[in-house]
This record gives sequence, C-alpha cells and structure tokens, in this order.
Amino acid sequence: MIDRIANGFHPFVLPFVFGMVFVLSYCVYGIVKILRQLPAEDRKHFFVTLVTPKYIVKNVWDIFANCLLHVKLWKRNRLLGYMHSSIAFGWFMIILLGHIEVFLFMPSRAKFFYYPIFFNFFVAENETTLRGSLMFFLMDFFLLVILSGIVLAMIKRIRSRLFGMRRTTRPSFLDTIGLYSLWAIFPLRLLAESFTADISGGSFLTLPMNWLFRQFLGNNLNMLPTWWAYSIVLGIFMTILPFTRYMHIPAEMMLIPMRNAGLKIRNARRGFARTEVFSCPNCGVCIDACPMSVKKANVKDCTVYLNRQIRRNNEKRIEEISDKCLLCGKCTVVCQVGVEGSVLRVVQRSTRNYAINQDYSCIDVAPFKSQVAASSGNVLYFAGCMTQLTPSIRKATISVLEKAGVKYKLMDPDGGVCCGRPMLLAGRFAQAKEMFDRNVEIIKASGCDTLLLSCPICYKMFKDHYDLDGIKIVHHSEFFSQLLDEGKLRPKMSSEIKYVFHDPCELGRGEGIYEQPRTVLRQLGTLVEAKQNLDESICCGGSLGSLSLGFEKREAITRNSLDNLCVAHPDTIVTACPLCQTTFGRYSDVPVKDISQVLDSAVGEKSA
Amino acid sequence: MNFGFSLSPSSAVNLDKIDLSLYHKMEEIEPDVRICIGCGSCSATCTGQPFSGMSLRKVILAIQRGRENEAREMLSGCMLCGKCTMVCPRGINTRHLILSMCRYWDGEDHGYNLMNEVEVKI
Amino acid sequence: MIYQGKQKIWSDYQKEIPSDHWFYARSCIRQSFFPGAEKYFMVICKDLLGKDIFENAHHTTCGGISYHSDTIPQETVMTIVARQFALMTEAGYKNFVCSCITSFGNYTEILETWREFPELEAKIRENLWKACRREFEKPEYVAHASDLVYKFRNDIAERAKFRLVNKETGEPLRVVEHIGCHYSKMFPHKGVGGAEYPCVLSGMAEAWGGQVIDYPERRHCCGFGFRQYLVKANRGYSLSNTHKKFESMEPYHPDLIITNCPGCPYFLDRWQYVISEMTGKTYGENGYGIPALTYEELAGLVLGYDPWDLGLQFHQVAIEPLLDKIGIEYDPAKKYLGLNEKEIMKPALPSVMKCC
Amino acid sequence: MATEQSPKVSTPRDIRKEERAQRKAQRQGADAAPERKLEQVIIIGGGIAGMEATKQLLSLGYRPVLVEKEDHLGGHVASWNRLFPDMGDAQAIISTLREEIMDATIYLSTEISFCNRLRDGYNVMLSNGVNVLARAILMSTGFTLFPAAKKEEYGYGVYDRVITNADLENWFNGGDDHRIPSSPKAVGFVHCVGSRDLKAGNPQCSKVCCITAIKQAIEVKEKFPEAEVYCFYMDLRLFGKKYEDFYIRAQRDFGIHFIRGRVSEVSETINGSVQVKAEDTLSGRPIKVVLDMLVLMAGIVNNPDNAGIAKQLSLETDTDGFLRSADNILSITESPRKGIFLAGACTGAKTVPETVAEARSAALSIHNYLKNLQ
Repeated sequence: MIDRIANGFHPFVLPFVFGMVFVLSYCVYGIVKILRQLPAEDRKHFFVTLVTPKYIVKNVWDIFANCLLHVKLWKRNRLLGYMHSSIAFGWFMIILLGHIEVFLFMPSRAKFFYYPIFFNFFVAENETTLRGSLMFFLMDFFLLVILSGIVLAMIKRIRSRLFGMRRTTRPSFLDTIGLYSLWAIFPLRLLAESFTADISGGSFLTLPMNWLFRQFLGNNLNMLPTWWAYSIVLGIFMTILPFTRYMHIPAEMMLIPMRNAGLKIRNARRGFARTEVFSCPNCGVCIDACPMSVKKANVKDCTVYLNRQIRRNNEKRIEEISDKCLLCGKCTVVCQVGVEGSVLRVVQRSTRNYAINQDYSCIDVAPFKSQVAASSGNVLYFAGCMTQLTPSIRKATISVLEKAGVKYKLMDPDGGVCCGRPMLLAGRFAQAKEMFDRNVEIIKASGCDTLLLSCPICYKMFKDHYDLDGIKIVHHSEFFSQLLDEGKLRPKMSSEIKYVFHDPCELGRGEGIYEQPRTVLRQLGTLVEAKQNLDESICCGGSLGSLSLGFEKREAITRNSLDNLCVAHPDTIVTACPLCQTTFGRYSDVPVKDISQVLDSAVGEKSA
Repeated sequence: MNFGFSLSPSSAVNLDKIDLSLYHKMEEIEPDVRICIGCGSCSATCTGQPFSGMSLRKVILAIQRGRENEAREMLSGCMLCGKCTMVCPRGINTRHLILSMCRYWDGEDHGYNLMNEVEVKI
Repeated sequence: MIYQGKQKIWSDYQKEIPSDHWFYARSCIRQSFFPGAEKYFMVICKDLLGKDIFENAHHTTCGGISYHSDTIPQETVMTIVARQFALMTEAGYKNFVCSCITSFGNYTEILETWREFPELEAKIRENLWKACRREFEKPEYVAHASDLVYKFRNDIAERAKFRLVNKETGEPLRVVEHIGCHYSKMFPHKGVGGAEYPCVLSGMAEAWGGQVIDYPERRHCCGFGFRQYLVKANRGYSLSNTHKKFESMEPYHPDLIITNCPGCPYFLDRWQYVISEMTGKTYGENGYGIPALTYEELAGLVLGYDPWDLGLQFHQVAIEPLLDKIGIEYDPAKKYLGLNEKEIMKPALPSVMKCC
Repeated sequence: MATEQSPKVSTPRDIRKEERAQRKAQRQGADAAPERKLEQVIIIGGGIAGMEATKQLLSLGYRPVLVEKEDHLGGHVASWNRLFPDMGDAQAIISTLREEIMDATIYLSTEISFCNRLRDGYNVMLSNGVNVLARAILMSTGFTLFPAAKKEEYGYGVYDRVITNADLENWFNGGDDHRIPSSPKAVGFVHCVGSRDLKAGNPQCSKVCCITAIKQAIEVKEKFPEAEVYCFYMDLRLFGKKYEDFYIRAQRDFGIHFIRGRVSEVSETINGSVQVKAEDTLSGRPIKVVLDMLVLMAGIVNNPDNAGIAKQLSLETDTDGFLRSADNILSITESPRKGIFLAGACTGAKTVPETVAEARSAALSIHNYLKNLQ
C-alpha cells in the first residue's frame, strides 16, 4: 500500500470536511441544548444510565438494531426494511471498513478524519495482496448493497404502492435536495472509485467498470472531477442535514438512550418531545395508519406533519393538527422510531391558557359516598357517562353479575362525576385531576375491593391515573373472562353465530386487553377477525380524543372501520365500549352489541 | 339626592347595541354554533348539569344575546364528557365549542404556556 | 310614516259621542294634582259651548285606583260604580262622562263584564240595594272627558286666541301625546282612534295647530303602574319606565306633552325632576323640562284663559318657556298668588332642572 | 298567450257541432275519443289548481271550461318569483301549465253570475253572458292573503318600512317598491301574521309562511349580504321535503337569526326605520331591535269571494272558514254536493306541489264520477 499524495491532502476533500465539521458541531449544539432543556432530575438520571453497563449494552444494541438494521421495519414490511437497512447498514459498513483500512494500511494517516472516506484516492495498492483484495471486495460489496437500496428508494418515490404504502409524505424543498444528494453520493462514489481502480485497486465492481471506462475514455482525466463531485455532494448532504428529515439519523441515536433511561415528555416542545420530533424520519407510515386519512382526507394532520410543523414552530397548524386527532394511538404503534403522536398532541393542548378554568368545588360527593357505603357487595360498578346513553350495557352487565352471583354495588345509578379522561385528553390536567379526586373519594368510601368498569375510557383513567390502595380495577370484558374461567357462568355456545370483535382504542392499544374479550366470545360462538385488528384495529371515529373533528367528518372514518370489521361477514359486531357501540350503531348494517349484551343473552338464568 | 329608589337598568336585550364579538369568534371556530335550535338535549343529558346548572343551550343563547356574564358560572361546571356532542340532533361539535368558549370568553387570547413542565400521562 | 294609513285606522275607530246632556264624574286625584283642569272643562263645556253637563256633589271615587292597586275586590268596585250610575239615573241622565281614564276603563270594563255575565250585574244591583237602597240604569253612552273635548276640538279651535305654533318661527309646536293605558288598550273600540294609533289627543293637538310626534315608545306606560309607584320598593321600576319614554322622545325635541290620565301628566311631570336629580339630565330646552299638560289645561291655554287660573303653577316643570313660545302673556308675579291674590307658598327650586 | 288573448268562446251549439264531427270521424274509423268524453267541465279559478286540473281533464278527453276573474292565469303564483326549496322559477311553472292548456276554453276577467242546479248537472251563467251546462264543477278558487294592516300594531300601511311577503315577492319579481331601502343593515321577518291568531280571526296555521320566510330571508341576505336578518317565530313549522335542509342553510350559510318570540309592537324611529319589540322566549327576556325593513308573513285565509258561489251551490264552509270537503281524509277533493269538486287552497292552506297534486286528483275524481253516471 503506497501513499499516493505526499502530504495526505487534496483540496477536493474540503467540501466534505466543511459539511462534516458543520453537522458535527450542529449535533453537539443540539445535544447540549436538549440536555439543558431536560428537567434536572431527568438529566441526572440520564447521565447515570449512560455509564451503567446494563443500559450501555441495551443502548448500543437498540441503536444497532433500530438505526442500522431497522429490525422493526423488517417485521412490518420486508421491502422497506431492506431498502432502509441496506442504505443505513451498508453506509455504516463502508465507513467502518474505511476506518479499518486506514488503521490496517495507513495508521500514520489515521489523524485525518476524511482519509477513510476518500481512502482509494490517497493510496495505491497492488490488488494482488490478499488483505487488499478482501477489503476491496467488502467495500464493493457494501457499495452494491447500498446502490440496490437507492434503486429501491427511487422506485418507491415514483410508485409507493409497490411498497404497500398508499400514501407517503410530500417532502419539503430542503428534504428534496437532501434526498437527491443522498441518492447521488453512492453512484458518485462508485464512479470515483472506478476511475481510480487501476491505480488504487478495486474489486468485482470497480475493476470491471474501470476497464469499461478505459475502453472508450482512454485516459483517467475524469478521476479528479468525480472525486470532487463525490466530496461536494457529501458536503451538501452534511450541511443541509440539520434542516431536513435526515436529522432523524442523529436524533434517533439520542432518542434511544433517552427512552431507555425512562424519560418521558415533560414539555410540549423541549427536551424529550424535541428529540422525538427530530427523530421522525418522515417515512409517512403513520399516514396510512391514521383512521382520519380515509378517503384522502386529513392527510396533512397525521403525526409526521405534526412533527414537521413543530420543527417549523407553525403555531396555527400545530393547534389544528393537535386538536383534530382522535388519539387512537395507532400511529405510535406503527412508528419505527416510536414517536408518541397522541402524547405529543395532548401536551400541545395542555399549553393553552383559558379564560375560564373549570372548578368542581360545587360538587358535593357526600350523597354518593353514603349511597355506596349503604349497600353491600365487594364489586363496585361504575357505568360512566357514556353508558348513561347506552343503558342496555348497564342492564346487561348487571344481569351477568347477578347470574354469576357476584355481590356488587352501583356507583352511579343516577349519574355521577365524569372520570376526567375527556378533560385530560383536552390537555386540561388540573381540571381532570379535580374530577379524579372526587371519584376516588367515592370509590374509597364504598369499601369494595374491585372497581368494575364497562367503559374503556373510564377504565384507562382509573387504571393508569388513580392511586386506589390496592383496589383492583377491571374492565367488564376482563371480568367476564375471569367469571367464565372460574366456571361461574355457563353460556350457551352457538357456533353458527359469527362474531367479530372490535378492539376499542383505549382498551386495546391503551391497556393491551386483546385476549380476554376474545376468550369470552370464543365460548359464545365463532370468532372471526377483522382485516386489521388487535393493536392495528381502526378507531370507530367516535373518539373523544378529537376536539375539532365535526360530526359529519367522522362518518367516513366510521364506515371505513366498519368495512374493516366486516371482511369476514360477521353476524354481529361486538365491542366493549359504549362510545364505539353508539358510533358504529349509526351506520352499521350488522347489529353492533356490547360484549355484556351478547354474554348476557347467551347465559341462561343463574348458571352458577 | 337620595330618593330611596333609583333607576333600574332595562332587562331588555337591545340587539343593536350588544357586543357580539365572542359570538362571532365562536362562529369563526365552530360555524355550527349558528344551527343550534335550542332543543335542550345537551342540557338534559349533561353530566355536570346537576352540580352546576350547566346548560349549553343557555350558554349559546347568552352569547348570542350579549349576556355572557350569565353563563360563565355554567361553563365552569362543564366536565367535557362529550355526552352533549353525542346527543346533539344538529351534529354540533359541542365539546369543541365549550372549550373554545372557555378559552376566549373574555375576548382575549390568553396564548400558550410553552415553558410549562407537566406530568403528561395519557 | 304614512299619514293616510293612520287616517284609515282612525276611520275604523270612531265612536259615537252624543253632543249634549252629560252626567259628569270627577277624578278622585286630579283635583289635587291639577285643580284647574276639571274646573275649566266645566267652564268650556257649560259657559263656552253651552252644553248641559251635570254633576252631583254626592258622587265619589270610582274605586278604580284601589282596584288597580289590588286593595279592593272587583265586586266592591262594581258596587261603587253602580252607585255612580244610580246618581246619574236619579238625575235623569243617560250619558255618562268621566274625567279620569282609569275611571273610564273601569266603567267600560264593568259594563262589558256585566254584558258577559248578567248574573253578576244582578248581584251588584242587589248589593247596591242592600247598601243604600238605590237603583240604576246603565248609561247609554260612556265617554271620557277627552272624547268630548275631541268632539268639540274644532269649535274650540274656532274660538281659540292662540294656536300651537311657535310665535318666532311660525313652525307648529311638536306635541307628544299620551292617552294613558286605561283609555283604549283594554277596549280599543271604546277609544277614538283605537289603541295603536289613538287620535283623541293627537286630533286636538292637530286641530289647534300643533304637530304630533310619533316616537318609538309612544305606546309605553307613563310609569305610574299603580302599585309599582305606590309600593316604594317598586318605585324605581315606575321611574325607569318614565325614563325610557323620555329617552325615546328626546331626539324629537318635543315642545310639550299632552295627556289624558291623572297619573300620566303627574308622573311625566314630576319624574322629570327626579330623573334630573338622579342623572343630571333634563329633556327640554336650555335646562328646562318638557311641560306635561292635561288636555283641559291645553284647551284653556289656546282659548286664552290665564295660565295661573288654569293652575299651571302646580306643575313641576316650568310652563313659562311654552307660554313664551306660543306668545301667551302672563304675569310672573302672580304665579304663586291664589284666590283673591292671596299668597300661596313658593316651592323650593330643584338643583338641576330649571323651573322659571 | 294566444289562449289568453283570444279565448275560445264555446256555446252548446259549438259543442254539438263538434260532437257531430267526432261521430263522423268515428264512423270513418279515425282514432277519436269516445263520444262521452266531449263533455264539458267547469273549472272556477285559474290558479295553478285550476290550470293543472284543466290540463288533466283535457288529456282525459273532456272539454274543460276555465273561468278566471283576473285578466291573467296563474293566481297568486303568477306574482311570485322563486319557489322553495329548490328556488325553481314560478313563472316557468305558470308558462308550462299555460302552454299545456292551450286547447281548453278559457274565460278571463269573467266571474260567475249565477248557477242553478239541474237534474244531473249545473247551469252556470257567466258575467260575459256565456251560459255553460256541465255535470261537474271544479272549485279551484284559492285563498286570499291575510290583510296585514289588520294587525295594527305592526303598522303595515302606516310605517314606511313595513311590507308583506307578497310585496317582497313582487319586488324580487322586478317590481318597484320605494319601501325597500337600498342597503338595509337589519331586516326582520315576522312569522304568523294573521295565522294561528284568534285575535286576528284565524286560528289556523298557514303552513307555507315559515318556509317562505326562510326562503325570503335567504334571498334578502343574498341581495344584501351586509344585512343582519332576523326571523321572529312562534313555532317553526317546516314539514316538507328538504325544508329542514333549507332551514339549516339559512342558519349556517346565511347566518340568519331565528328568535322564538312573537313581535309585540312596532314603532317608527326618528330616521324612519322601525323599532321592533318581542320576547325572546328561549332566554326569557324582552328583546328590542331597530330594523331598516320589516316583512310581515301574511297568512293564508279563505277567499271571501267563495261565499257567493258557495251559497248558490249550497256548499258549506268548514270550521276553519275554508270550503268543506266531503271527507278530510279520503275525499278531500269532493264536496258534499254531487258533481261539485274542490282542489287547491280553497279547502285550506297548501303548498304548490300539494295544490298541483290535488288538482290532478280532483280531475281523476271528476273522471270517475262522470264515468259512473253513464
């Protein structure tokens, strides 16, 4: 291996050097800024995890698996997974191998950080050496891998449907420049390495190309301009990277250790939230996942656009996007980097100041307390506001409880205090807390050991937000499944009836309850599945999460969700949420029932 | 001079003189506020009503008649549970309307509090 | 305003008013408020027009004031009215004329009630017999004194010494008319011109040269409202209604107000002072109020009777600017001289409203 | 138009001549209507009901004789502009109908002088001297608008800026009306003027005024986008096809204010506008507003001209003052008298499509009646 350039420098490296210095400085600045925005205790905890071996291993593995190999994406879509990991991992390998080459062959030049990138320009190698041919083979191999990824990326840009994506993001102007410069980097590297392959050595890709070019060019005058071009394109990409979606590359490497450290969003725009926003790769997977985007509506209100608008500080759009979302949480499930679309929106909502702040001091809980204390039973059933509008759910639930011989009490026979979740979702935490506290007082006064809920909205609220001193909180679908397990109910099996279960957002994605309602339904009839189900179930459209989405605009969402549920031609749609039931009931041709209703009608009198 | 009695203000609503800026703001945010027919479903189903006398019907009417002060108390008892939205026969997005009223009630934009540190758990 | 439209309505509401032979019933309160008014009504009818108009010294209040103040029941007031009719019958008259419009409303209401419920009339006849051994016949015609003056308005105009015209400019005076709620709001067909566009007072004002103002709150109550005024806790409400009328008529710059009822001129006059004390605002020109006259006083003025003989010094609002406008001569020194030039007391002056 | 200007004068002699001609045609095997259908039917009233019935009777093969007291056909609809809820052109409806009845005998500016009952028909003497014999008479005499001046407190005919729905419609139709200001800032509509009002002598609902008020309010708003438009109503009675959509449009798209409360009184302000007082019953407060134009929705009341004919034909009036049908459910188009039929607003307030449908139904009833007499 011979050093071709005596001082190890050539002016063409300057664009790259500039870009690299710029992007690195920007990242350092960004990291410091974000760390300073973290609350002091979070920051301290984060630093501790960075030096804790257990976390180090986890962080390194997660970064490797997610940022380079795109493991999650592979699971979701192999073609997309290959495309992304070929570019990311291939590029990483080229950089890594470049450094190895320098350390192996030119350790004296290791101090020039551009050396590994432009190694083939600076050295001449006799390709017959084993070491050289192996390294050159690997370099050509990974370059080929990257180029295959680039080709796929180009196809995807033109025909996203081939990759299973119905819609994709519209890149901004800078994103487009970043994209084209990224695409240009690797063909230019191939060309540059090919032109120098007869001098500096090459392998299966670069040597034949060198031969080919020599056949009709006859000289190597193109060598230097190509290396210039390669360096310039690299320089451009690095320089604009902070202002494009490619910022997600460094941001995600920051996000992973932060998340592993257990940090949470504590401010709408700063710290962790900011890292999440910058980690969004703008892939647009959330667009197809979003229930609102049916019929090409509301596309610009998906999480990817929220991230973009937060980066631009466009308050008007941030507000619109934050308010419209149904908070179904599906975008979070499908997101490759784990941007929490719902949390980000709720925290935006929480930043607003109001002229009227609700005050519930007028609520006297004493009558409720004495009412729940008076009756006997150890299960306290809270039907919730929405169930007031679907009294059949309350009736069926009570009926099942009686048939199973459960001793229960009613918490809100004539209406009660809202659980506070709708208020919480509007970002008004203090007001929601006031309502929590009222309910907690009543629950504690009841002396029950189990709080039973038929509304997943209330369920999630009580489960996640209340400190109830060991009182067990169960959703009725969970409770029914348990009653069946214990043999307290013996429902009649009617296998000719086909049921499909709609996973309510708050119950499924919200609390991970997928299996229990299905266990119940399997004992009542034949269970069929929707096209998209479990954590990818589609919101019914009735969600209280959305503030601004009007009634008429929700119809298409509901109908789309119904179509998804009805692919296997069920006889009855079963859900476990009064709001989903009411919403579907408006447009469904198939009967929509709550799980309590189907169970109640399948259980005869007192089977226990 | 103290006569032991005084002029009492008229209880009449003078449509020529009332300040409708809040109503116009609501029209801009939720144009459907105009199609309320005062059926009272929202009030009848309201979770907060038994505690605070909240009646969205009355609140809307009050801002249409420039008598906001009569409705402030009611709004502060809203629990935002969304039942009114579920029952409104005219499909008005009542929750958003209520939230927007609470926000702009006094005619001012109270802005954002972006530096706030909160426990966000949803 | 389409004047022909009003005329059409007036033509629909013309009532028959016999021209002679009347039994006169005075108001219980007007004599103390506006002592010249009833006196000059008699003078005009008897002396000027030569009509047969009779009054009996034994007649009393009609009871309407207590009835509308919710202090006596309807049967009592009916019996009082029956006694008035008995006095008329005994005197041989069939036409009943009263000075007060609450009385007029009261008589009309009672006669209509008897028409609908004859058994009630029989009961009242029995009550009257038991009480004072009198019997009565119902009058053939019931009129308010203003109906008569309206009927003779052109005769008065012919004999008038002055017209309701601004002496300086030659422009007609701007007149606000107020008929009082009990005149025709209950029974529009019993009032000249009906209830919405009554012409009993506006007819006089126009016949005597004035121009009637139709302002938005023209139909509104003067503010008396009986127990609204009589109960002190409600008095602010009474005042507020009067205030509303003045606020509404203010842009028209009225020169005078002509009224029917005993309460109306009283409250339209006295409340101007109270409003001026409370708000510092006066509604007439140059810090004066707007003179509120009864129709008899106004008839007396145009006929050239002495303002002080007409009792105009009993008004709170100074009458002098109006007299000057019309060109009626008066002796300021005699304002507070009573009969036989005897000194009557001078009132203290208000702090805001100019009163001479 | 030709029909109107030169109405065909039919005499019994003409008819006999035509009958002979037809019989001849029949004998020659030509495709002609059967002889019995040459029969005359008298239709009294040339509004849309009379016109539609004439059209139907013509196509059923009769010789309808249409008698109209005005000098033009079309009745009230002829002076209207656009019809709810699709804003169809009223004139187009009239001209279509007119063209379809070109072949009928039409007497304009003609009234009924008297009619006698014969053994199985009627002898009707017209004011133009023509005598018509017919076994069936159709009354399509329509309605009159409540005279708004009767509600004195609203000041129609007294205040400069108070007009009626008919005046406004006439103005939309290109008429001149000095009472309508060039750029009003506020316009009001008073529903139920002379409807559902015992004191106005008409306790019935006029059925079409609510929707007409909404239609006109939208049209006013279209002409004067800057104006605030208020509708004062007692009840909104919007029963027909697409009327609710129309109402929602008025509220949402045009921002028309609906105030539940009847106007109590109207007075003129110093600059000639009108001050309107009402009770806002939903908020329980008095309400006051100054308007540059006030439109009174005069209701539909029975046509007083009906009384004379009704008496001669021994027809009765129902409790609502309109002509009484034999039955208000099954035979609304038949009178209790044999051979006399009723169509349109002479039996009560109706919309245009209802009137047209009823006229068709009446024609069919006449056809069946005459067929059964054979």
